[in-house]
Amino acid sequence: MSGGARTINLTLNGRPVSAEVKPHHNVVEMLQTQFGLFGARESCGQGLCGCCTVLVDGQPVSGCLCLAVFLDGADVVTIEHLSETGKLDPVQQAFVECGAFQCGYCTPGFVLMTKALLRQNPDPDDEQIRDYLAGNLCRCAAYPEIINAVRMAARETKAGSTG
Amino acid sequence: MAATTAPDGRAGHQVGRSLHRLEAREKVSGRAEYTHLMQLPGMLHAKIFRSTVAHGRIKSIDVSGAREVPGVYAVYTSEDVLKVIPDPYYGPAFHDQPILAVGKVHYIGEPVAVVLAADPHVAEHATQQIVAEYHELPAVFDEVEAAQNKTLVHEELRPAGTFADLKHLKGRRGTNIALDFRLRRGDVDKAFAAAAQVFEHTFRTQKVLHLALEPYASIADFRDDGVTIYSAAQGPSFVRTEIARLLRWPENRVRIKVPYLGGGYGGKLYIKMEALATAMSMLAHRPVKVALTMEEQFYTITKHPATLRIKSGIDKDGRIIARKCEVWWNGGAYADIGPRVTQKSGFTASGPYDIDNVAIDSYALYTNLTPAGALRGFGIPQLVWAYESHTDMIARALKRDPLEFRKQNLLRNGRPQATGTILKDAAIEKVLDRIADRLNWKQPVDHGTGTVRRGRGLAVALKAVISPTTSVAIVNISGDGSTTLYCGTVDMGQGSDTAMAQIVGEVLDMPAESVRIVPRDTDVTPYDMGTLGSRSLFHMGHAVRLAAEEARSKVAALRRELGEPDGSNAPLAELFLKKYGMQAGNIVGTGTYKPDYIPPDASGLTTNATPFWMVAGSGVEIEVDTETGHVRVTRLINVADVGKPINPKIVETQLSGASLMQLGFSMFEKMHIDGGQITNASLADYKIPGMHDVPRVMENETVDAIQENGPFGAKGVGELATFGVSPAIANAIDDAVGVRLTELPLTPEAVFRALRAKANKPLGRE
Amino acid sequence: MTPFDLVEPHSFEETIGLIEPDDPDVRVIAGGTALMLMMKAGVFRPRRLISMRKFASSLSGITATSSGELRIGAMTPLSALEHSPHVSRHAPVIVRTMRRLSNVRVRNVATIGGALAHADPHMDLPPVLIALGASVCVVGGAGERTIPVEDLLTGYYETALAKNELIAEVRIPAPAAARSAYCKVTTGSADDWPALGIAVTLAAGGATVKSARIAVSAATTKATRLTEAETALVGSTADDGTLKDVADIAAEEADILADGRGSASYKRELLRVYVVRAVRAAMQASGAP
Amino acid sequence: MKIAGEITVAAPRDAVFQALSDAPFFASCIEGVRDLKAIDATHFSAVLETRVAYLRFNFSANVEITGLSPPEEIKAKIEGTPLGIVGRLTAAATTRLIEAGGQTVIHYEIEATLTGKLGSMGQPVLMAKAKDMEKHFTERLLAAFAAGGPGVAS
Repeated sequence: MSGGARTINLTLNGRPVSAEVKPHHNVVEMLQTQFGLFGARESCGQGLCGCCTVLVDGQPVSGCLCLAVFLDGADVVTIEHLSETGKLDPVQQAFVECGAFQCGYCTPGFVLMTKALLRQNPDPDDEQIRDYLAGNLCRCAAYPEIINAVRMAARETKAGSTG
Repeated sequence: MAATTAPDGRAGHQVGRSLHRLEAREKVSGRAEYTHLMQLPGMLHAKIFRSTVAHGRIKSIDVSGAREVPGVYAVYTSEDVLKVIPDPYYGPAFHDQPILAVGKVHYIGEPVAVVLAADPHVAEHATQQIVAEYHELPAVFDEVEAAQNKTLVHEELRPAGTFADLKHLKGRRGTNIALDFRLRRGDVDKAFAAAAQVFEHTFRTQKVLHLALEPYASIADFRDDGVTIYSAAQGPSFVRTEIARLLRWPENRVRIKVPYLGGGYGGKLYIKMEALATAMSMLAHRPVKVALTMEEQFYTITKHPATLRIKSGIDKDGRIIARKCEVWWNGGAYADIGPRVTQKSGFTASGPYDIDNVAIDSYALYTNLTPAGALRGFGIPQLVWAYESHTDMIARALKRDPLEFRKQNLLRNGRPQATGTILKDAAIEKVLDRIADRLNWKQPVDHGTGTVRRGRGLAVALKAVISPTTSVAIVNISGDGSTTLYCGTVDMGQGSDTAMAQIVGEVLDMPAESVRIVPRDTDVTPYDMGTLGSRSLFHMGHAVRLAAEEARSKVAALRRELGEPDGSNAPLAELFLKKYGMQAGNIVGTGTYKPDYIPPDASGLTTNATPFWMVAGSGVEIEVDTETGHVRVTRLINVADVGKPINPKIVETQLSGASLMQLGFSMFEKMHIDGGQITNASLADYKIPGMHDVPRVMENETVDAIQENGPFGAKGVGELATFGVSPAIANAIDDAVGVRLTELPLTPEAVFRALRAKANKPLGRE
Repeated sequence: MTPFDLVEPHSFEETIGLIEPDDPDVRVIAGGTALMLMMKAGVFRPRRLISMRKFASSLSGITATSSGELRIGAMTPLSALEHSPHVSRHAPVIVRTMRRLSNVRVRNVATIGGALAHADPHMDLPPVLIALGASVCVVGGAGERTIPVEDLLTGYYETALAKNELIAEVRIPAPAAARSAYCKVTTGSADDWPALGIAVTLAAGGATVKSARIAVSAATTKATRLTEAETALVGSTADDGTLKDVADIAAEEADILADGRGSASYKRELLRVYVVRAVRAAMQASGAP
Repeated sequence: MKIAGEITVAAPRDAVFQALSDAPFFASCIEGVRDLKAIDATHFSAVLETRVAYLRFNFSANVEITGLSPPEEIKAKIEGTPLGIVGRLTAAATTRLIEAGGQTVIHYEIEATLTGKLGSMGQPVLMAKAKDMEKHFTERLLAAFAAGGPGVAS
């Protein structure tokens, strides 16, 4: 039958879960309606603003352009995972310290992108930061503060791992 | 938390602290609440079927195809709405906008019918099955053409009469002019006749969008005894009043709850999705969510495009002795707040200059386009674009240094502004000087050689705040001494919650971090006119201060009542314990603030146009690629008079963010319109600034100033850094390559065409 | 989006068998970013999608032959090209292009085969691949065939692929001392789609241009080779005089369309300027990614 | 959007006018037109199917001949509604025929507006499609006359 629901299994924020999804459901819808996770949110609907960013097998992906069924077997991390222990992740803390947001709607996307960037490149220069985050939009335009936050997060992450 | 109190129990000064936003943790962890993401049990999703003609009579709407889609709960048109809301027209200035089109459609994208379904995909699919037939009518899109009244958008205009500053609006027929504001000071005609030189230029601005990343969203839950509306709204009090009026209910049966806003910028003011959601919930007897897509934002509200003609007479000493401004505001199909844009910006249309003879005519016009409303500046950025370009053009024509020419003509404190209101606490010259200093203005520019040329430019501006408006706040101290603030100012990213908490903390001598701000809920939070026009810090700031001061006096009275010695510093909790024998009781302070205001007379003159003046400017350094017309802003300087900043860090981010938003409006943002249809209604084709568009050097500065009548010397910030950006860049382009652009945006093609025209090799229009 | 059926075959052959050439509402989905956009906009409402995800790994990967030819599986995500040492060594222009191609998230998901089959004229990779002389290996009901990328793209969203043909591999020939450059010219924000894309690959013997391939995109309805401009360039030393001729010929040769990003006459001037800049950049290309 | 151009046909003006004002022949020159029905002498309905790669758009179209001035000018108004997606296509077309030494030059100008979803997002691709259709129209028209005129061709 056309468009019927199916069960997928995935690892979500470190825990094995299963979800009932229909082929036309995207990842954001699945996270919101089945798991009550609203940190990834659809804004432009075209993969251009980054508000729907999730990490799939460690790589950032636009949740609004990814069919939920494609997450079968994947390891998915959302913004909620970063502070699950009650303590902010160094990237989140850096965003707070640098005032790297205003309305906050785009912030989870920027935080996850930064997380992925620093994993790939622990010591990015400003141009590398800009290149990596160029696909995320902030209408409040907190860009200068975001760059500061990424720099600070890089320092803190390094300090954390070496000492 | 960094909140600390000294050993003596004193928290110290809270005002002036660069405190992090109070809600920072929620926002970085993805847990801050936004209407677009909210869900209620039993909720239905509404999807909108929109008009495909710019102006037309509705002949028929066939919804049968939509009703047949499995999973559709209901399909409604204005016929259904009229059954539950007999007079379904709303608007802050005119009651002109229907919940769903009644009889006629007035722009492409206007809501005509709605499909409700539990599954939003089903509702969306079903809207595509609706077929409407229209009898097309002639449409008008251009504001100057609309002013000729050859094609009428509305047969009759009905003023709303809601806001104190818009009481003068009149009902009219046979016109597209919703409001004309007229100001006459001195005798311009005589002054022009006497002038040594007269300059006249015409400028245009384009249609641009707020483009909040959280699109418009409201959820209404209608019950027989009341309605609760969750909404991304900048003005919950107005929404309550207006929904109550539509329902013919007392206000206390209408409850508006506002979580955080994913951006507002003026778009989420007045009624947006609230009335539609309410009507749908009434019809469906279920909670209904109207949450728009990014595309639909293009059919909701925009900034005003404008045509601005400005003429100045200069005497032999280089003084501006006369200025005449004519402004046509393209308000789109419904007035929204256009009349206020027209009037309030009209006050300062002649700029921050001391000119004895001024004539201003400002027209709010209806056209068959998406309605226009407030967008970060209430029309001021459009005006500054014109008058600061014009001023620069005159200086260059007179072979005067643009800075010196401005300084010679600058309006100074103690002198009457165009309206006749005396300028006070407006650091215009200081702002201008600081921009010039930072640009190292005294040193000549190295314009460069070859295909990259450099230039610099600056601009400075003045704005009157919207007046008269009212704010009310409540401060509530609980039995343990912890304190809660109830205020209707909506924090949409500008950091108002944090600033208000700092004011409470300052008055009550407690760490701002310890003050809880109650989420906006009209059942709980008292009246506020709206979070708009950079008014909140001043108006609500005062109301909060007054509320906290009243609570403080009550605390002092309690101390006296309990026999505490003078200067006692016993903790609040101890006072309550002593008074009530347990942790109990409250001390409640309230504050209401409404500044004085004198409405303009028939000549547009008043001795009290505004409780405070807003002053800001920008300076830029740019590079122009003369082979392609590409302009790169290499340095962007924003300087503002914010009085004494309550939270310097947040002020800086506000200046920076506002200027970058305006950078987009200056350089490339534009809604392309063909036959009334917006042809780039997506983020793929309507581009906003991203990481790579940020100038490599950005500087933001607040000058040393104090607003004498402001709360702790402060005044509003949100719009300031939008003012000067566009003309500063156009002035810099002229400086770099000697061409003058008079229309926004300053695209590479526009610059290239101007360069080719200057070289007498105009580029074809193909 | 309208509900649809999804099938996930386990092999390339099975996928081709599932395609129904007479039913355009059945479509193969690779990375899916482009197709999702069409479906979300409501302009494409498929009855069934055939996902290649289950066997993506067998069709992805980048190898270099001993001669230096790159062979890239159709399901290879763009990000793999960006980080591949093979690509970095043999076609560094691709790595340079990736930095500003769409964004990180799209590059993580979009595949090279899917991107080519989508045939949006604004994409950055097609002109680069054309300039590099790349071809695609196509498998379908009628067997295998090889199509040069310049012939694969036939119009706006249109390709030479038969309805039951799929791209299996992309081949980029050995560089043979080639130098390449790609210029992306935007007229909106920096991350906008280009108003003009221009890719150049040159082989130079000493100071003389031995061979040249020039491809234009974005301003045209498909990524297109500018063969007359190439001819004008070959045999010269890419001196100012020659480059002026090349610019004029390119501007004359390209069939340029107006859109929201610029008028045709302006984009023609951009082409005139950027074909020169791209040739100069290629002459100076160091081979570093 | 505006589409304008000219086609030179090696046939006398009267013959060209005759052909162009014959709705079935005219429609046969446009790619994707089917189910042409004459409602009366000046009103027609048809279905226009446009394909762009794997995307298909079906428009139900009404054509009204708004001005017929033999042998010089034909004016028409077209209104189309896409099926299954909210939108509207309106176009006003003016065709002028000019004699040029035994040949006839057809000047055409079409002012078209596409509204709704296709108008808000699909303009560039549909503009490119329109160019294709224009080319196709010219080819078919010229082929018909080269074969001895529309009457002979059919």
